[in-house]
Amino acid sequence: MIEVRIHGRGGQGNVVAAYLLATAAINEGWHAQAFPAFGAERRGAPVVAFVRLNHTPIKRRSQVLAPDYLIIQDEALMNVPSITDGLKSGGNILLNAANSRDQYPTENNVDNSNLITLPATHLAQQYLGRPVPNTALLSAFLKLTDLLPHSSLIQSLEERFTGAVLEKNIALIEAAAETIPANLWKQNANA
Amino acid sequence: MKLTRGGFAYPGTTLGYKTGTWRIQHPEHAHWRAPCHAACPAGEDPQAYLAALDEGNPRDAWEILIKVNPLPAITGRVCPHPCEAGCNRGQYDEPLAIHSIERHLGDEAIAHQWLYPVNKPSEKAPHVAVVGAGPAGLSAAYHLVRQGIQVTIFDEMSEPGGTLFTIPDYRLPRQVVRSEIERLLDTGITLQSNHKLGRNIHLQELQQDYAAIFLGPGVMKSREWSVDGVTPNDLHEGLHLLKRWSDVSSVPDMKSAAVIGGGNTAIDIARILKRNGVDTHIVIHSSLPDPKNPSEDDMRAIPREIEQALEEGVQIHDHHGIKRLILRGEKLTGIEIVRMRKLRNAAGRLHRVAFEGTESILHVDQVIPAIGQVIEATGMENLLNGSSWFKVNEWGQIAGKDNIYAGGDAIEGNGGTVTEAIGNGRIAAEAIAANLNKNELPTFNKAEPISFTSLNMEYFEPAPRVEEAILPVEERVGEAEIESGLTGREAAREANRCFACGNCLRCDNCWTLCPDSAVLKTDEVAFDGSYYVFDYDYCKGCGLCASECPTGYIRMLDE
Amino acid sequence: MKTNKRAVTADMLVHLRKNQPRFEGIESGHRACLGCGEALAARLVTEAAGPEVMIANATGCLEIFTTPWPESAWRLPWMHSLFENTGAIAAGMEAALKAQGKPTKVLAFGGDGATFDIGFQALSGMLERGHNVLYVCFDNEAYMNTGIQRSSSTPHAAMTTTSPPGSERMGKRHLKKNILTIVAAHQIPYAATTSVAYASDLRKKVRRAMEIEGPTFLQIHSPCPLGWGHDSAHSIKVARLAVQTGLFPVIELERSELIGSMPIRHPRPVTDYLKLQQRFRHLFNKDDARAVEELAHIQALADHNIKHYCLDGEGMDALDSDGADTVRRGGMRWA
Amino acid sequence: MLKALEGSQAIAQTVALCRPQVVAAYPITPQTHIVENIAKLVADGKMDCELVSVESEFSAASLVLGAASAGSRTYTASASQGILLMSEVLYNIAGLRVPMVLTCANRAISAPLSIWNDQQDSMAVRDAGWIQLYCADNQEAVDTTIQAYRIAEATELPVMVCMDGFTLTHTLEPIDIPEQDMVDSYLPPFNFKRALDPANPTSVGTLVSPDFYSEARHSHHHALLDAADEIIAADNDWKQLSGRSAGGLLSVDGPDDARIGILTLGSVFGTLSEARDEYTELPPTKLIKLRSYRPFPVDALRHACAGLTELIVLERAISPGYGGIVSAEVQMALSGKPDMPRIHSFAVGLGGRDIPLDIYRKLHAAIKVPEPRAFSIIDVEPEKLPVEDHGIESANTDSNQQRSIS
Repeated sequence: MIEVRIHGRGGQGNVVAAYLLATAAINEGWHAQAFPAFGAERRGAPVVAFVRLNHTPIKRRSQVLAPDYLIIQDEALMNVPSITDGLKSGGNILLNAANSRDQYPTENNVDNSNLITLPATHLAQQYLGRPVPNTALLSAFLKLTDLLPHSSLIQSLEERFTGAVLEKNIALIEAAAETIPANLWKQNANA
Repeated sequence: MKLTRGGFAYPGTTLGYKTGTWRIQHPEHAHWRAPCHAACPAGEDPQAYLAALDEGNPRDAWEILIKVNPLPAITGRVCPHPCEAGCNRGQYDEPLAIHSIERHLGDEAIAHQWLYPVNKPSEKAPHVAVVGAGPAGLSAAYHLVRQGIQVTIFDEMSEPGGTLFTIPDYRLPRQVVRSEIERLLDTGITLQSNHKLGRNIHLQELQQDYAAIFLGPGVMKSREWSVDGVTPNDLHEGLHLLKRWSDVSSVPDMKSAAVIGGGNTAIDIARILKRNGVDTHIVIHSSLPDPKNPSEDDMRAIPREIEQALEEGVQIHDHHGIKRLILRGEKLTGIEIVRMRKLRNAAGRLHRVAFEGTESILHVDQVIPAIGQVIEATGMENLLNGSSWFKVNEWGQIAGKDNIYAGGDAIEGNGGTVTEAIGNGRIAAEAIAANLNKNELPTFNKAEPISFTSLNMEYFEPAPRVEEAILPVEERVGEAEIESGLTGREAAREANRCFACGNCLRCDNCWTLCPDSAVLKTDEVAFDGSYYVFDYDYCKGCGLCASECPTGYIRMLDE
Repeated sequence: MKTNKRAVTADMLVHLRKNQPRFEGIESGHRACLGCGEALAARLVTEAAGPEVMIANATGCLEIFTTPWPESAWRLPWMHSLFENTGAIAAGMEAALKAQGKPTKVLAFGGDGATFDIGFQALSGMLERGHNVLYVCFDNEAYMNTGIQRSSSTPHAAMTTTSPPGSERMGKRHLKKNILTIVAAHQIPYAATTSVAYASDLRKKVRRAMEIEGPTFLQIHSPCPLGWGHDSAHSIKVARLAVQTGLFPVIELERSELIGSMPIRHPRPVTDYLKLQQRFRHLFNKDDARAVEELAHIQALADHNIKHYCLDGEGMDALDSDGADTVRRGGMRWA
Repeated sequence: MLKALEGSQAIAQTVALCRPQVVAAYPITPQTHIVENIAKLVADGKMDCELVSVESEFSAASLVLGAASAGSRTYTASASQGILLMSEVLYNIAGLRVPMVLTCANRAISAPLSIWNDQQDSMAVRDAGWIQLYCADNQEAVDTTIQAYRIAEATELPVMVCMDGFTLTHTLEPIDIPEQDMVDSYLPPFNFKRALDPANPTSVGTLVSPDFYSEARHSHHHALLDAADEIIAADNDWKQLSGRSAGGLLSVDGPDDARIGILTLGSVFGTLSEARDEYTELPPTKLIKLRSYRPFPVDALRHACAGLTELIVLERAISPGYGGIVSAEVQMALSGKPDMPRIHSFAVGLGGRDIPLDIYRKLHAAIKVPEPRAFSIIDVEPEKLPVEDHGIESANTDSNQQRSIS
């Protein structure tokens, strides 16, 4: 079972990101589960959502305490001390950050071995006109892990969005995928 | 019993629970006499015929009326209508114009030739003699016929009507009198005109030939009059003048006259004289009536007649009496009058007091006494025993005479109105019939009429009384009738003003306002003149219906 | 006088009752007190509304006295749920009938407690959502079912068991809530007051409301002999005086605008109304300055109503406070 | 076909399949998504009903009561404070024997305010006279919702479908939404025999005197007991059609020879089930999933407990001053049974406290005592207790330490 924890702020589409990922998986015949760490938070507050992906039915309802992956939608959240709590040894972090994956660890004095950055907000502004980084990050996540085909994300987007929003998001995820190396985390996925 | 699922209930099932058991008092329909009914000397129940008229049935109204009074076109014109004085509506806005409606119904009957619903008596029926074809005699004859009794009227005059023909045309057209009397006689009454008691016929004969006798001779003899024993030699007394006017439509030559008296005869004479260019005065001890403040000292004439006389220029010197006749030789040149007042003495009785120093002279060349009449006793001396009137019991039976009854002006205590005479005639007829048929004598409803305070005025609206059109003074010449009567529409509108005191107005108030639906509306089952029945199974006795009955027709009684 | 008390047979009565020339929504045998204004008002409403209705009835006297299982006084589909949810029950009925395509009109019945107080929210919701419901408030100005406690409809200075007069109090300290204006502020098509003393006005307003598609509201002043302390025979008289003094304005509002009122022909002094009722008896102690002041206050309230709602009559009017209850022979006026 | 659906979304679609004519909606977390989704279906013309957005839960319940009484199939949903606010109406609906379905998105009760999941809300209206069915996952919630209409309308009792708030309502997972034809063939059109009708004007909601109130209660109680058969039948019939059972009155999962049982209501079942797979070193354990809490399936429970020596009753609510609510009933249900297991009563996951797999291990540890301890909240953290109230929480902590502080 693969467990993902998505961190973000209210309004960044954190739960939607989790739902999109799980939907993509289910559409590919996986068993999946996505749910928010339910809160009363308002727009801007830190929020968390969880995704479980498995090839057999998932029965547990507990929160993801030891994720395989973290997707962090806001660079500033890295300052929250507990943000990486429970990340499995060998687990990876996908971070929405303006700096490149090379620059970020240096400037922020963190280990870069398991961290990939994506300027998702920048890309979202460019393609959507709005700072909603979630789909770009999902696209990058799939590219990195090769868990699910890129088309599955498009399909799950199609189930949720229509018209210009859908088209712009598809363009965004295409662009996001291009900036990310393929299959970098694939071994973890198969672990 | 089985519970229903969820405890639902079927419709209207509270009917199984008799809330009437809660009751400590219950409502009843209580027919009370309306004050108009109680006040009518003829015994009419005006609210009853007003109700029929209000419902749009004038003929029904007339038939209700003529059950009591066969001559409504006459009484509607000449009655002083005590009914209106009693009318509770007078305490709200203005009394009903009952006399106008009575007249209207009478006129309608004449115009449409409605007949009394009366069958001619069988020839085997008992036969009663009636003496006098005036209002009392005619009424007695009519009511006897209604009871199936044969009647022969003996009258000294050539034409029936008696005193009715002493009333001037402008008040009571002769044609009206003739129409009603003709219709009355047509019920099968035998009339023997020109039969004067004591001359053509005798009491003993009548006693032999008839099962009973009713005497309605009237009072056709003027009272003696003088001032300290003095009378002018050319004195005309009132009744005589009226008869002359009735017969030949003329009055003796005179320039000015003082009529003495305050009754209808005095007013009639004064107005006739006025119509003939005579400067006319009335001198009377009593007071001019004040409709707002009626008193026992008021002139006895009908107020509206007094009012019309004043309009026509008759001068009325009320609270005055004659102190002295001023004669030049035996010819009158004037009268000295003095201001008087009826005052109560220490014993509480009224007596007249003349106020010294209030004397004045009235220059008139005639003085006409109209102070009342008395019975002409010829042929009835044995019954009168020297009295001026017959002494009768409440059924009109002359004391000590089983089969002899009397009514009208000739009986003691009579008010001297046509209406009262009609009432006397009816009561006597009913008593005669009861005796002849060996039935119980009729009883009298002496209950107090329903008072104004027993009514609920919230349910009525002020509405102006309908007044008959009155000829302008300048057109009041000759015999032209002064009051024109009501149109059908006016009469109906007026009838609608009736409170129906003490009777069911069928207004639905009780039916509408009963919180327990314990008043049921019905045409078929109700009685006592109501249109509703109480369902005592459910009536809780709250009294709302009685409180809100507009006419006082419902009262609460303890269980 | 002869009594007709037992002159009519039981069979005749049964037949008669079945053939009354009006629709009787509430049958006899209910357990209302003697002279109950609410029982009368409710019957008049059902009479005018006719049989094609469904009723939601709040907890209260009306509910209790009409439906002691296994009996019911109602001849209409009727439901009592709770005290405070009548607006919502009625709204649900209406939604269901709408969904089923049925033309049945929904009526909601509540007392003043159920309407002014505890059920106010559900009423407001029903009005705001535009349900096609005629809500009728039988206003007897206190919680009568529980034994006369003050409600927000209880008039100023009235005595109830929870607003008793005493050395520190002169009955209810607060004013009667102006529910009609509040209700009308929902911009509903029709909101009116009427009084059980004016049955034809009441029925006319019910018929008017029945014709309107949308929420309508009728507040019916309904005296409670027990709670107000007046003779059971005087329920109508007392109700009429409430109108004639100006203390209970009879008005009509459409979309919150005053569009009609019953003018008062001859305004009566409020004491005429108050003195008939035990709930105001503490105001008639002439030695008590507070009583004198409260009477003046109540008169001022009446005067204010007359001015505020333009109740001053201009002469005689067939529909004014004196004319509106006029009767005629044959009962046509009540039709 | 399995679709990725959020629980609330699945419930909304399922409700639409049941063709309610009147739906009352009022927002309360975590139920809100259900009525939002219904509103969207209505707005998009995919659901034909009178959707009434009321002004309170009290009115929501009242409105569906009015509508059902007037002959319409209805639906509403609520949670937590909303359930408590409508509690008076819930009793009323049941007492009037009006069939309807309500979803309770289970949530804790204030105070302190908590928007998160436990089952205190539905437990608080345990005695309202409703059928209560608890769902372990969203598929069960879907299937139970459909069955609930059939059960309600067959028994003339209202049914509360309880699904854990957030844990199920906000969780997206693969769910099969049945075809409309299948639901139509399973669920006949609403035909409420006692519906109000001008042509047959009955009076509903009467005053019942002491002479008959006991009978009303008795019949209501027995109607609920008798409803067990319909609950089983409805589930069996649905299984025939869909191939899925939603769990009957209760279901048992685990080896027949297990001596330890854990009884749960709702979604914690799945977590324990996976934990059991994970902690293989622990003794064989039966998991008893109590679906029908009302009616309480005494016989089925006694049967399910055959062979057990230890029964853990794990609940998501508490009766303060007593402890376990369900456990008390289980105790009574099993009393007199010759081989009655020891009963251990715990609450867990109150107010949204996460229930990790580890709880399974803790439970096994907690029952290794000479005598079953009194009820405790198993995941309470004593060090967090307020100073003033420290002495209260003694069952789950070292008593000596407690004393020394107090």
